[in-house]
Amino acid sequence: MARSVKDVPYLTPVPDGPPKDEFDASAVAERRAEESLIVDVDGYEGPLDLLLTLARTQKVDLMKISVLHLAEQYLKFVEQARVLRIELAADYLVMAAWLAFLKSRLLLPPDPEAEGPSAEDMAAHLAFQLERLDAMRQAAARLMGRDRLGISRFQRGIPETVIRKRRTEWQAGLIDLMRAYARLKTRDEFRPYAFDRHDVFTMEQALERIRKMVGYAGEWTDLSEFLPEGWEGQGARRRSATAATFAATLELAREGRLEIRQDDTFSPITIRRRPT
Amino acid sequence: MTDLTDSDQNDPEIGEAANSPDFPPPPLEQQERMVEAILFAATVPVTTRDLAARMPHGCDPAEAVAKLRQRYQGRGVSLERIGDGYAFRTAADLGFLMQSETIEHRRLSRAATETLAIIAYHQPVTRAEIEEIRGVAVSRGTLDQLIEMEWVRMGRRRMTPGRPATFVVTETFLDHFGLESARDLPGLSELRAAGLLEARTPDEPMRVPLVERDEDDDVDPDEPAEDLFEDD
Amino acid sequence: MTDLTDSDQNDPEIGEAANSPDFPPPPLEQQERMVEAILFAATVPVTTRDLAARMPHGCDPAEAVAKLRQRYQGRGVSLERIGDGYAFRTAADLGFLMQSETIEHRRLSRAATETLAIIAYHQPVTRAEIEEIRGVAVSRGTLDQLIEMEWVRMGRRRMTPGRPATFVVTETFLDHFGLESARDLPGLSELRAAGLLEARTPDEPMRVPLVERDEDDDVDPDEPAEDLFEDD
Repeated sequence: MARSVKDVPYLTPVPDGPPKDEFDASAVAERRAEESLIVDVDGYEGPLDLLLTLARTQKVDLMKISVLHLAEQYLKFVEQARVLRIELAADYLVMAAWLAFLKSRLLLPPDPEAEGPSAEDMAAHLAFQLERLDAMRQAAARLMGRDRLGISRFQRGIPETVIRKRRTEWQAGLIDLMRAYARLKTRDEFRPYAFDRHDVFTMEQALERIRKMVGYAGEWTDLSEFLPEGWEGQGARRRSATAATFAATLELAREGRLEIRQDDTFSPITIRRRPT
Repeated sequence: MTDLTDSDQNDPEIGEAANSPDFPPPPLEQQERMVEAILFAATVPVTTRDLAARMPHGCDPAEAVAKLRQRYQGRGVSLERIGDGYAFRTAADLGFLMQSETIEHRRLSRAATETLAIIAYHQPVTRAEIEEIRGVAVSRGTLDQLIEMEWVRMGRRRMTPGRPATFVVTETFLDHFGLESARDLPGLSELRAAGLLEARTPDEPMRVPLVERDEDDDVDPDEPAEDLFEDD
Repeated sequence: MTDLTDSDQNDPEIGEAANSPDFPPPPLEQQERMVEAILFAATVPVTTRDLAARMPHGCDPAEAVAKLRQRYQGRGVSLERIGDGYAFRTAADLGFLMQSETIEHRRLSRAATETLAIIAYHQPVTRAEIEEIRGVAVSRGTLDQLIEMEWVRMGRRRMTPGRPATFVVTETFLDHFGLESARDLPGLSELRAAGLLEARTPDEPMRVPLVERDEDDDVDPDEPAEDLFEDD
């Protein structure tokens, strides 16, 4: 099976790795050419893939594979590559070293003192790995051979649009409304100082005014005469001014600066400067 | 490892011989299945001609279509003739299933809540009045949103210069808030009793009203909204 | 439905009262039609939960699905179970009729198909385990591609040192390969019986050497998963 460079990512030259040596541009180009040669020539997907391919040449069940023989096959392959001056990727060489080690362990009588897994265990594990990889390859092939969607099974060609109605339910309770209004109203309650100046005549204002005017009130004078200009009409402004002025006169009476008189219930209130 | 071979291949009996004129056409029942599959997967209505071209030699798509149509009679989907072609369509009476509703819960923005509160408490109220009470300009979007939610609608125009539009709350609004009428909105004294009026933080900046309040005085004689709150 | 006159109006009996809990659910036969319509209209599998959400209150989609599945047995389209959902798909044996619908599939590389198979059969599986099985480092591009195709997604992190991310196959994968669940993967039980799916991490000297690429070393356990696929 011919495979392109792209299909064999592991053998593709690694452009992002740090260069092993400093090459000048031409040397790099040369090296790249060699590398692409490697990829085109072998196209194995890593050492395990190569081992699996070699194992197939033994034409036995993978479970009965001779790992020793396999190691020899692999080492021969690597040797050939060296003869052909093909630069193998590092992991092929690492594998070669490992297999050489395994081979020597397999050939030597077992050392009872040696720690760790026996050579047989290692060989068995390699056989297991090859079998597992082979099984996964077959599984992949079988998976790809299934009745795949868009190849042998199809979905509805004219799906009907499901109208996604996004209904927004606004969450606002009466309490939110009240709180909002209270917030505004609370702000409002501090506002009278600003706007009630139009309609509220304060006692302080009245006091200041009466203090200035009382000197002129030698005779009994109707309280209404003391209302400030523009406040004598009807309605709220008059009521406010009247109340403030009356309160101011009470204060001045307490200070002993004027006298207040009312002849009858609801009759006009009159004031005058307290005679000295 | 057991044998992993061709369990998943297409049935060669139907597939392979399909377009050879040397083989008799598949039975009508099979043709019906074929039409069914083709129409299901097709992205446009398919004519009987197209069907014939795709089906094995000697098939009678028209007959298969007729049978299939019958089969789907009264089902959840029906085989319909569309122009020259045929296509499956959801049964008309089940159209309501073709929409899925997702309900999204969202909170009203502060601006919207305040505006709504003002309209509820002061209705009918003009935009200028809302702005005066809130102390900030009311964006068109806020009112639009409330109108779109059907909580607010336009009331009568105010009989003052410029004849400004007024806003009032709707039945839907009353429904949502469980009120019989806007008069059932709690008054200021109740808000205070509920501790809602103490909420102001002392360092909250005071806002200067945009407009003079006086203009409110002479407005709507039949519904002085402020009455609701003359509690002190 | 025989009478299609008022085709654009929803049947008030079914439609209007649809989602009110006060009405009894429609008869099973109607429910079957509804499921049929909904599944026909959709391209992706619909779960019984989604069905229930779209159908009138009190319906039993699972039962309706079961009936419907029976009804479509052997037809040109079949009702397939895919993961938690259901979808209509054309019968696999009729694929040969569908040339015009066949989607041009990007050919997967051998690395990608093998990686996919390993993830499907060994899931949840870490990247290191995939590499151990394949004997080569898994390039980022391969996993990226499988994830982009929505055949593979990240699973939970393994509770082992380094908390490596695991990979699992998706419902889209099941749909694509016509599997009800990952348990239905072909040959799964045989592979398991042969011990080929066991997580066997051998001791260091036994392990066949795998030259790691620098980029794969020491993934920060706290790093967000996406970082695994970032290009260096």
